[in-house]
Amino acid sequence: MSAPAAVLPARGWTRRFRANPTSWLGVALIAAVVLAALLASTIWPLDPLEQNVAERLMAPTAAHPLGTDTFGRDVLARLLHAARISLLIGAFSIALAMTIGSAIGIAAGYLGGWFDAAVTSLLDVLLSFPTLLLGLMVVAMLGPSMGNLVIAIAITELAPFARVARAPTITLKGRDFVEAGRALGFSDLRLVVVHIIPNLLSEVVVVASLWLATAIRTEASLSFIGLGVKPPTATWGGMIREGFENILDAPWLALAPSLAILVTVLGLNLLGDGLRDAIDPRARRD
Amino acid sequence: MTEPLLEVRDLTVEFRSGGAWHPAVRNVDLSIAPRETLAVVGESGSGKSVTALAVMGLVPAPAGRIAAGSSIRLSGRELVGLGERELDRVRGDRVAMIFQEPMTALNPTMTVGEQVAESVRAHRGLGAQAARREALRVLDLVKVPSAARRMDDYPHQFSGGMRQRVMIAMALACHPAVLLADEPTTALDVTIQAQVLSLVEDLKREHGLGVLFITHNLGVVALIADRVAVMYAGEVVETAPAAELFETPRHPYTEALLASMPRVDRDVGALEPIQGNVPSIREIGPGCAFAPRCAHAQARCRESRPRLEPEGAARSVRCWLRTASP
Amino acid sequence: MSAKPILSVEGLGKRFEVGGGLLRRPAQVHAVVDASFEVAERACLGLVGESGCGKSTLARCLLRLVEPDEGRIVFEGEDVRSLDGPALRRLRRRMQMVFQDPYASLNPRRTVRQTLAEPLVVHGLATGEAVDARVEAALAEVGLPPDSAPRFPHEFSGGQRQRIGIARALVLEPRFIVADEPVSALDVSVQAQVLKLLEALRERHGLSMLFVSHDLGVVRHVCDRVAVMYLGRVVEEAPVPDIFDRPLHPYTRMLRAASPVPDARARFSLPRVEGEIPSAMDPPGGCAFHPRCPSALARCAKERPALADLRGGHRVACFLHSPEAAP
Amino acid sequence: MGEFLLRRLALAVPTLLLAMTAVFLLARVVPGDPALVILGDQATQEALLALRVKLGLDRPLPAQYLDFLGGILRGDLGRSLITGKSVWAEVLAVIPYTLELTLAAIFLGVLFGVPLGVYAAVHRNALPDTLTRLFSLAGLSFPAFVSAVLLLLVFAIQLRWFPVISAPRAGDVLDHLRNLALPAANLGLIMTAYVTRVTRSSMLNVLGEDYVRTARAKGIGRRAVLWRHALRNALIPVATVVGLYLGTLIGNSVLTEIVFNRPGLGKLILGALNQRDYTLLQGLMVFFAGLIVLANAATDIAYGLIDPRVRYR
Repeated sequence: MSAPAAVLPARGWTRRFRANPTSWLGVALIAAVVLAALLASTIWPLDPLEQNVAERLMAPTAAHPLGTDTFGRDVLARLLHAARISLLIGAFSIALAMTIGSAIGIAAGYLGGWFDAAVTSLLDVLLSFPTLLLGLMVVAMLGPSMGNLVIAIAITELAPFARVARAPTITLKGRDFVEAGRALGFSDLRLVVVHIIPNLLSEVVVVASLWLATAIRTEASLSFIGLGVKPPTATWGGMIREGFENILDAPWLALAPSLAILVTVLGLNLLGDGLRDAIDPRARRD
Repeated sequence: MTEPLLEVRDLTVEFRSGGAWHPAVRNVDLSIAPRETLAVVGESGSGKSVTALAVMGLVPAPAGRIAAGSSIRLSGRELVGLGERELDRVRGDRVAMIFQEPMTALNPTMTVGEQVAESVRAHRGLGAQAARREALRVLDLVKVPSAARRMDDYPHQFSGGMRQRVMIAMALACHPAVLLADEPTTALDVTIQAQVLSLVEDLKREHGLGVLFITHNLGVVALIADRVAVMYAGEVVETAPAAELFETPRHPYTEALLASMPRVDRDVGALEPIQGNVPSIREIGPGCAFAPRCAHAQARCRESRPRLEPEGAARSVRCWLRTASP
Repeated sequence: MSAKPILSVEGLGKRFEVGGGLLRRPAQVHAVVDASFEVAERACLGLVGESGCGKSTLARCLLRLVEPDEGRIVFEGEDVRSLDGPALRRLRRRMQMVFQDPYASLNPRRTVRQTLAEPLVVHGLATGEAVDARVEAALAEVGLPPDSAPRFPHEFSGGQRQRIGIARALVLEPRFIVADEPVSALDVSVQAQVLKLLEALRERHGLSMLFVSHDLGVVRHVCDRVAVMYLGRVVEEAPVPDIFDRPLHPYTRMLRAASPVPDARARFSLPRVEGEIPSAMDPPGGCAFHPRCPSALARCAKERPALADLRGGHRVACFLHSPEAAP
Repeated sequence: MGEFLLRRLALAVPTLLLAMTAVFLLARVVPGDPALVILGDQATQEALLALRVKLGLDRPLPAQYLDFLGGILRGDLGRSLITGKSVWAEVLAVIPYTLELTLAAIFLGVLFGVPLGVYAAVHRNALPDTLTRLFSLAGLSFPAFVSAVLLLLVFAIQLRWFPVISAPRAGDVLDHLRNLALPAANLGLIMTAYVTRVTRSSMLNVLGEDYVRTARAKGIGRRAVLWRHALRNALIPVATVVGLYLGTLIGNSVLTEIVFNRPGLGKLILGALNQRDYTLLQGLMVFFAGLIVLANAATDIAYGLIDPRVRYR
């Protein structure tokens, strides 16, 4: 009397997601950040690059609600525009890492044998390697630019995606419905594309939302170290770095971008967590 | 008749699903005498496992609960309503349980000896050495070969049949009055099943146990049961001494079940399947739960629920067709 | 043997390597050793044995879902092991499989229509409306309502899912069905429905079948002949009445005696079963059954009896019954 | 057990080779000329050529690869371009600081994280669980340098409880601890958040296992079941995941060291980056790769100690 074996995409996950208040908090935070990034110039029409030496390091006022930095630039405007950069770099690098990483993971899981063994041990190394150092190394080699930053962050996140895609591929490959497909004369390509990928997509997407948070963190860290997008373009990490240099005189400079990162990353984590709790069959055990 | 060891009266267990409570077990009455094996037979969703968990006080809260008015008496003592601490003193001591999957039911990171000794230590307050000696004695009792050497092994080093023996050893370590066995042989091969069944039978006879044996296999029932309770959709639909049940099944469900079973001992000709599917606990109507699949169902069967009525001295049946006719 | 066989298997063998790693030699498991049998046209051969005896592996070898290591498989005059690419695909049109677990054998993200239509499209057997027509016909044949087509597997009960699995195997109009424990995951009351369905379909389409099961009762009901496997080898093969009422091999007898019967007179007629099933990684020498055999002879520990033909198509690998049958 | 240990260590060898190869490839095959990166756009052709010869970049790739591996086999990680000291010397000079910091973080993380995770799992979906989850998620959402900056702002600059620059005087234990406190708290907080999370989900899985029910059926009290049966099994995945987290931990300690201006591997790396000390950077990568592979092996061995199934496989 076997209980219905939990099939990967659990039914009714949208209902469970909606029933979880913390997922809603995540949605709200992310929506706020995305809107702020999209409507940056509308919300606060000051130029983030305009310098005004006379007004440098000013504490928050009505004209500059978050104060000004060492060059007298408006911090709020910079904060809003930096959101675009962070989200763009995060999104692009995740898209890249997800596509390539999942492809590697699916191939390794499906083909098995020595190929899988080689890929797995490579992934283990890559996975345990300090993300930040890896990114650092890549950017140091390639030179800092937005494209290179995207590549560097994507490289640091290939392994998690490959790993996440590989495990269910192996499970699914052993499932009777894939075996039935082979017995029905379906090609490997068809089995992978029609029968395996749709069943693991939800898991990959969940991981994507969690790793998007990490990507944004990595980007900020690299900018903080000075390997991010080149100044004067505003980034959160870069702003914290500048604020940090003046931390004794103008502590608010570091505070605002710190909170921005926190809100974004927390929002993404809440969202991803909510998604995973809703989808992951293990989390559903009551 | 001797005083029953275990007496279950009007047991109803409910589970929460989609915001409402649904009964998985409804008004179940059972009793077990010393040296008696009561087989509870039913298909998936019949509520047989939940009944056993309720006796153990292990209905998972807060998703499930035992409804008010239910009574479970063990050697005359009421178990429903006891606190966790009091239940802990009864569980594993006066009443013990073995489960279907001997693989997952044993802790993988504790040696077999430790796991058996653990119950003795908990209930008898023995020291480590004494508990270990006791564990060895019980492992020998359930015929684990070279138990003295093997008691320091881990469960994954045992075969399925041996693991089930270990489970039985754990259950019997404190000489319980009642043993609940929840499909203990379903995961085993038939030859190993035969060994485990004989072991349970021997232990029952030697120690005067009362055994509640849950299974879905009528063949197993025939081998081990003194009396049988047939469950369907959370209810007991028929109880009878084993010999009489197979000879003259009274409930249409029992009858249909026997007619739909292919047999190893003779050619049965055409099988007569029961139409439809086992209902889920959420879709049971006001009438007899079996009515939608019953070949003899009448209007009344769909409208109101029959009671479990005694038939003769030792039998009872829950069916309008039986109770209505003289 | 009766008529001309649709399938004949000779000396089939399959080894798996398990464990192993960098500093460890993998252990070899002989999942199937030297299996030979035939299935006659329109007949049903049962394959029984306990877990780990290799019956499922053997079944999968026939369709080359598992690649056999040695032996010959001839299906409708064609050497199955030499087929590749399109020829293998054509084979799988004529030989189909029904799986054990009705929950795992259907893709949860595909509707019943998609599941049934896919094989037709892949094999180019139908296009456009013809596909729908054949899907509907297949549903009707397995006793499911036409409105099942747009629904997903999780909306069905176990028995209904198994019907969908059977329909999927049937849309290609195969000649041979390999059924791997098709009813053992089902409730008793539903099991008979599916068995009856298989029976009817065999009749209607003149199918031949290999029926793998651990349940002797089911096998007795469904099959014409039965092969009993123990630790990778066929130890006895005979027509159903012989196997069940006059079993010769001590293992078959033990299996038969241990299989419970719903009859109260059977109470405590339990056989004294000796020992456990040995690990397939390290099978006993000689006759693999000798450590558990109540009537083992001295030679059973040293020599392995070959599968010898007795009268009436009864084959058995045991020195008690064919003393001359040394390897 | 001895055999298991040997086997696991032997398994580390090919992984190590793979990791080294990855470092090598990253350093050589990545587009861009290291010499150009080091010297900048204004460098003369001669200077570039000279540097390439000095770095061995003029030789064919396979030869470079063999040289590289040969060096590692001899335990030679190369020399710094700037200071001329061996990479080992540079590493050994600062590693006590980093080691101290990392160990403190792991200690704090396990000390607080495991009980918190167990607590949350037992009170699943109740308020304390939700709060614990929010806390751990927030802890994980802070990039290490953000929390470091915030800690610095509050405790060093506003409250002045701890020094702003964390450079301890030699020999003074109290001063040493005062200097360690903030950086360790920063990493420990993140680690706690992480361990809490992993412990909670692992514990939830284990609490649903059949053997937990068996233990309850034996009449073992709830508390004993929790600690004796559930926790030990729940810690198995926790150990693995904490081992895997080492990489992130090192990254975080780099950022923390920078913010607190504390000596350690982090500042060494940053210095190498800023000065374009290409050979030091490569040597450090090799060092880290080796460290990580060994740490992974150690994790697996620890795993084997807790889980008998792994040992006997």
